[in-house]
Amino acid sequence: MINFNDDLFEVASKMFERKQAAARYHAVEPWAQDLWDQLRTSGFTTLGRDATVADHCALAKAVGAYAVALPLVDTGLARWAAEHAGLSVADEEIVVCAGLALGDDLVGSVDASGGMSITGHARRVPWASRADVLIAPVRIGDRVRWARLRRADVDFNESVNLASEPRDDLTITAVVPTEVADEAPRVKDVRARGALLRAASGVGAMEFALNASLTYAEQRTQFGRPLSGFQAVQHHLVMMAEAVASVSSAVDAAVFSPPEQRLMRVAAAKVIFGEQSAVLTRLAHQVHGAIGATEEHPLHTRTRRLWSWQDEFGTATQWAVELATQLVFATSPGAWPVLTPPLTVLASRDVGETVPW
Amino acid sequence: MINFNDDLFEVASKMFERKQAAARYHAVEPWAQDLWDQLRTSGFTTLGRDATVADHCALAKAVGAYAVALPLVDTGLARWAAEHAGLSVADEEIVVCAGLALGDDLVGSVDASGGMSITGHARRVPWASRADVLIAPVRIGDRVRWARLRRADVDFNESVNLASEPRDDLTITAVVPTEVADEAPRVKDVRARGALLRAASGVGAMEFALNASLTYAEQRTQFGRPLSGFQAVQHHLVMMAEAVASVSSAVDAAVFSPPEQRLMRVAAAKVIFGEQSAVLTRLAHQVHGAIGATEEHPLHTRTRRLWSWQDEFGTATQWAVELATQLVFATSPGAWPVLTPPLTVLASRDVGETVPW
Amino acid sequence: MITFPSSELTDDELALRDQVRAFMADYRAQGHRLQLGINAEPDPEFSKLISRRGWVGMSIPVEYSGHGRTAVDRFVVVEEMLAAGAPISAHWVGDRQTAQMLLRFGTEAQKRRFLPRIVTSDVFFCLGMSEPESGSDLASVRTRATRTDGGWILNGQKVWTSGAQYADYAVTLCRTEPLGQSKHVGLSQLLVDLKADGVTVSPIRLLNGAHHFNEVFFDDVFVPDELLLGKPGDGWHQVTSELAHERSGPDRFLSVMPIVQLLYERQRARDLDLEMSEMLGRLFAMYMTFRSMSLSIARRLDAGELPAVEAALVKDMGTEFENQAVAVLRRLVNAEIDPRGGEFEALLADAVITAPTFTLRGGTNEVLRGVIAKDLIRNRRRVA
Amino acid sequence: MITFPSSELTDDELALRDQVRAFMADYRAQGHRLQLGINAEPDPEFSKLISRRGWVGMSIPVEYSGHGRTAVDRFVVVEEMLAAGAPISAHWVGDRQTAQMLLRFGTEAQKRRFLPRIVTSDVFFCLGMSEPESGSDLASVRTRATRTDGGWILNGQKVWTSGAQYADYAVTLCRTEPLGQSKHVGLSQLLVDLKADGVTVSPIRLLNGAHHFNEVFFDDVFVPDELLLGKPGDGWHQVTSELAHERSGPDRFLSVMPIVQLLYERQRARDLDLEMSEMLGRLFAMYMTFRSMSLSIARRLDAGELPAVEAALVKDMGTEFENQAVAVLRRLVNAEIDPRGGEFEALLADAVITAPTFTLRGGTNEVLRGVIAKDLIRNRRRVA
Repeated sequence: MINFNDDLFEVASKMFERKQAAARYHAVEPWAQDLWDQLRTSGFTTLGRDATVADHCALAKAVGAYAVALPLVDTGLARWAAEHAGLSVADEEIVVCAGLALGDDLVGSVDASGGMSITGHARRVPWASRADVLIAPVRIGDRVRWARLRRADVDFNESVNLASEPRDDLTITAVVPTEVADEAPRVKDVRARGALLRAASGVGAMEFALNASLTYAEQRTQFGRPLSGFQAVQHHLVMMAEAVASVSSAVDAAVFSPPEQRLMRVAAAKVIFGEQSAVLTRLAHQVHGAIGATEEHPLHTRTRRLWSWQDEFGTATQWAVELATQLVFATSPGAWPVLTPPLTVLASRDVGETVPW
Repeated sequence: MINFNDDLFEVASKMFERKQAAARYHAVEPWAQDLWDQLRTSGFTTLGRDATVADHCALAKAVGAYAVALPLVDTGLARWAAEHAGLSVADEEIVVCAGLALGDDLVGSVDASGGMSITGHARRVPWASRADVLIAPVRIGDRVRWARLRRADVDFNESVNLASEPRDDLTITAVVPTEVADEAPRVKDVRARGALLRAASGVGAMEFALNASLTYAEQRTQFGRPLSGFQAVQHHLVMMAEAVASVSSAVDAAVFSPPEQRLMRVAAAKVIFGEQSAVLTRLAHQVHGAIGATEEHPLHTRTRRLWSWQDEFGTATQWAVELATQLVFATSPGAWPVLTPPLTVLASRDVGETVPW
Repeated sequence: MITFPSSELTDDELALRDQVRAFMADYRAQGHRLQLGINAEPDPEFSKLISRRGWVGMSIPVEYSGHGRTAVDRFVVVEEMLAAGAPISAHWVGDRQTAQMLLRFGTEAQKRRFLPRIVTSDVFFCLGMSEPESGSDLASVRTRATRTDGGWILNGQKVWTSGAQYADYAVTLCRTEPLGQSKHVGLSQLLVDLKADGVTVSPIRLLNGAHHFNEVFFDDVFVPDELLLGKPGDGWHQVTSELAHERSGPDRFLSVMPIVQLLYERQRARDLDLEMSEMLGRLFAMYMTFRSMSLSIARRLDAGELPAVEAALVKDMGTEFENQAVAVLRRLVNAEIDPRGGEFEALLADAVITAPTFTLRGGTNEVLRGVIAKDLIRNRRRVA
Repeated sequence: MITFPSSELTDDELALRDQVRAFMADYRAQGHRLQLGINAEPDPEFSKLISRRGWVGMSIPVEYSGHGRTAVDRFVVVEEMLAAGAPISAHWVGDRQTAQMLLRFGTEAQKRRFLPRIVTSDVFFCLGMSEPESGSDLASVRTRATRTDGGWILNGQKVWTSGAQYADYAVTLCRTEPLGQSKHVGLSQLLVDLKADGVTVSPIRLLNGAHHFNEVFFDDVFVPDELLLGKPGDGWHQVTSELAHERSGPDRFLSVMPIVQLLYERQRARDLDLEMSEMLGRLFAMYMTFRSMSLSIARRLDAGELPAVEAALVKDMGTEFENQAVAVLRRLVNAEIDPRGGEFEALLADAVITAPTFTLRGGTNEVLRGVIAKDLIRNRRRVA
């Protein structure tokens, strides 16, 4: 629907499509080392601050469209953050962000000789067990800094999300970071960008589910006519198209947002994604009937991701609360002016991104 | 659907139907003195503790089915309460309960000579401006007692609900009650009974709306076939039938409840009524199209009542909270055992009715 | 594919918005009560007032005394007006639809005669589309015009004609040729002078007592040739090609924004509890998104496209959302609503009662979904 | 009219409930994990265990070694089992449907042969209804049996046959006469021994990896005459007349009750915040109401009625509710769900993934609504 960066989306999609065809998979899973190597050669694994948020979202969308079980999106997020923070990451390293979940707490302490060590825990870190390097926000006194850790130094409790993508709990005990930098970008900005990337991946997965449903409804006959001839099925398809259109539009609006509206638009996109993808997944399965709920059918490779991505980097509820917190304040000129702000309304409030988008 | 007391429902319905036919009304409104007189002759205006809750609900259902704009339900509730409290109400008097709304506060004080006077306010009292007598719970020290007041002694701010039924705000200033009695029945039980009666009226109004929609869908053609031939319309009708069936069943379960489950079943009935009547009203109007939203069409005489009755004697949200408060407690054996309690589970808790149902 | 490429307002558009916003703040400060979208009471004086500001007939070219501005400029004005609860219904039909229709299909004489007066709010239009038995099936109209010397003789009946009680002309869809194989052939639109002999307007009151709609009866009404819109037989094409203008606007999702505004004003100085935050946040997210989608359509109109399916999608989804928004507001209020209470309660009461009409006006949502589904399936077939 | 007269459990029924409840409390205390409704892993041992308690084949008459109890007694047992997350799927089909079908349509020999073994969980059944191209349109089956000496030769293929991997017999709907004008004519049901030559069972894994369903292939399978259910050609009547048994049960609204139970256990000692109270209260109200409606149907079954439309209504509404309940639970959890987390999280994860199947099993909800609508309209016509 909206590709943020059409060219990049197309190039990535072609690579994923070839892989799927070769592997006779409906989705690119499980771990495909050959594809990862190919992505590295093409520069997709090292997208960082040199790429725009539109580029990152285009790639994320392709990952969702093809259900690519590789940490392409999360390593992109971490590289972007690390490069802005000034932490070094080698081209061949897989790096992910830890410590972005609510409740995570990593504390750094400095010993007498000036050496730093980090202790704490981080929950549900995406792809941590597959990473070479982790970067994480660490509390040192009343400041937050970004630290770079070797994955090998960290204890894991491996788990997964509803789509079996790695989401690992970390226990960090007196680990010496390989590098430390100031908090730039802010943790909230990295989390917001993560939320947006999940929604962008969601658009890809939702489009797949809509197209698969349209195809199925056309091909499958029941009571002597194609499913797409039934008004109830047509209405299901329309509600799915509405879901795709609204999430796609909300993500697009966030990607191309003026700086002072970025955080509110990301919040809105994640809320809309959460609500509308829930509608879409339900209807996609309803249209497909029992066949769509089987392991062999590709539908679940997208719907299971959608069910998890809805909640990752903050649930729709959490982002709705965040959005209201941003937009309701005592000195506000009113509801409509904060929803459609002239520059002056939000500029004074701490709602903008401070680093390049 | 379920009439609680079929005979009483039928008799009342016939009277309402004749009146509607004579007046060429689609609903019995505005105030119809002749009908009131006839109802009095038949004993319907003096239904009190002699009648069961099933009788009261049957009458309430008929009132809803025919959109009867007379205080039959509310005077029945007040008579039942007054008779249990031992307050006297003459046969010809119209009596209603005041002071049942959340936040209402009426305070009685006793002067040196032992005379009592009452001061305070009561919001949205049904039909107060049409009543001769009010009965109300009054706070005297740390006790609550029922007082009987002359309507003429009370100041009014007349208002209405969404169906233009009188719902008046009262200001009471040093009014001497004509009679005072102990708090029996408890205020919470009277409010619960009021809630149940609204839901019972709701069943009548919902059945009307369903039947009107079925008839319209059969008679009205569009794109060359009856509306009832469209799958989308059929699904609307089914959801409406589901709404009617569930509310009807929930009210019935409350009416015929074992004593210790009454309050929880009333709560459930009011919750289900609130949720399902919202579904039904929306679909009834959708099926009827523009014609159903005109003043001339009878549909709104029921849907506007339903929109108000949902909230009267407590909203669905308030009753949901009340239900959870009844059923979630530290010593509880679990969710299922409180939803389907053996006698022992609830008997120890203050959830039962203390007066005859 | 159904697409909604996003865009931002330009600095000029933002400046226009600031002007309208300031104007409406002023207007409200004078004590005018907020109203609900196109359900507002018509107020010809208000229409004239904003005409003088240049905010009616904005996209009419300068050669017809218009302002030669864009569909987006109009979008900016309209969304500000609706969000601020302005009474825009008097000029609504002429501004939104009739002007576009005259521009695309009208004769030069018709453009010169009517467009300047639309711009000044000196002429108001209403639409004679639906008929007692036609409903959303517009093509089944029975009102017919037969040829006579120098014009047409019109007979028939229209319903749901909003504003006929004060409008000057009704754009009337009628059959000008006998019904043949296709009911879409042989239809035309006449601009019928509502003061002409043989026209009777009879009010239809809504369930809240409001008078928006009318029945209009035509009894041997003479309509001169110069009031036939475009060519005879073009009626169906004219009607359907304007749907993108009719359906995509902010009026399809902003009707209850004034109530949100009032709630917001009550809340902004308080601590928000979690439930209130969550519900407001969800509403905000929807408003932001519908606004993006609707703006996207306005941009495409300016690019010469007619994204009718996208417009239908916004209307279906937006009006369903308006109903949900009313439900959310009720849940937040969580008490009986007093229709004679303060401005907030009175507006909410009106919204509860009129919300069912949101999904019926301008084609029921069931019909819209049929349009969208057909497009989805057709496009799928093209790809496959 | 679609009616659900309410009723209460009698003292005897309450006593039965207490027994089952105590049994299940004990069972859980032994460390068995809760499971989700009829999606539970089949556990023949559990089936045998409760058979010994007299809780399988309850309504089978004593003359066939059953317990001669009522549909309500069975309802009481089943709802306790489901609410407690018991693994009831092994005996489920035989207990719910096949026993009823044998009683109503079976030959005396069939009753004597199968009913006692259903009661002891020594024979398990599955249903061969759907076919690859038939879906909810059961009557369009292509599996056919042709007459042979002393029986039938069966060829064809079934899908969505749950439990075929451990069941002994598949009750198989097939065509025994050539397709004529009505596709409902000429169908029969065969009790096919799944160990017979020519039968192949092949698993269909669900999206969560679970193995409930199978494809079953029949390749010249010989089915002796004594395993034809009732009379040839009665298949359609047999299938449709059992729908009230199939559709109304507590399995249609209690699937996620074990998760509510676990949430409740976490909450009961805490102060409930308002949002949690409201959402729990709404869930409770729905559970109470569905339970009343389902019990009402069981009473009517005991009275000899077959309230098929009421059953369809409960199934449609109940399974939609189950989906909403999952959404509410997710909203209350308000965090990522760890499928390898504790019992609560693991069950919730499973519910999220399998919820879409709730509205598909046993006839999609779209099909059920068609059935209900037809009845509503027919009854309306009768009254009018």
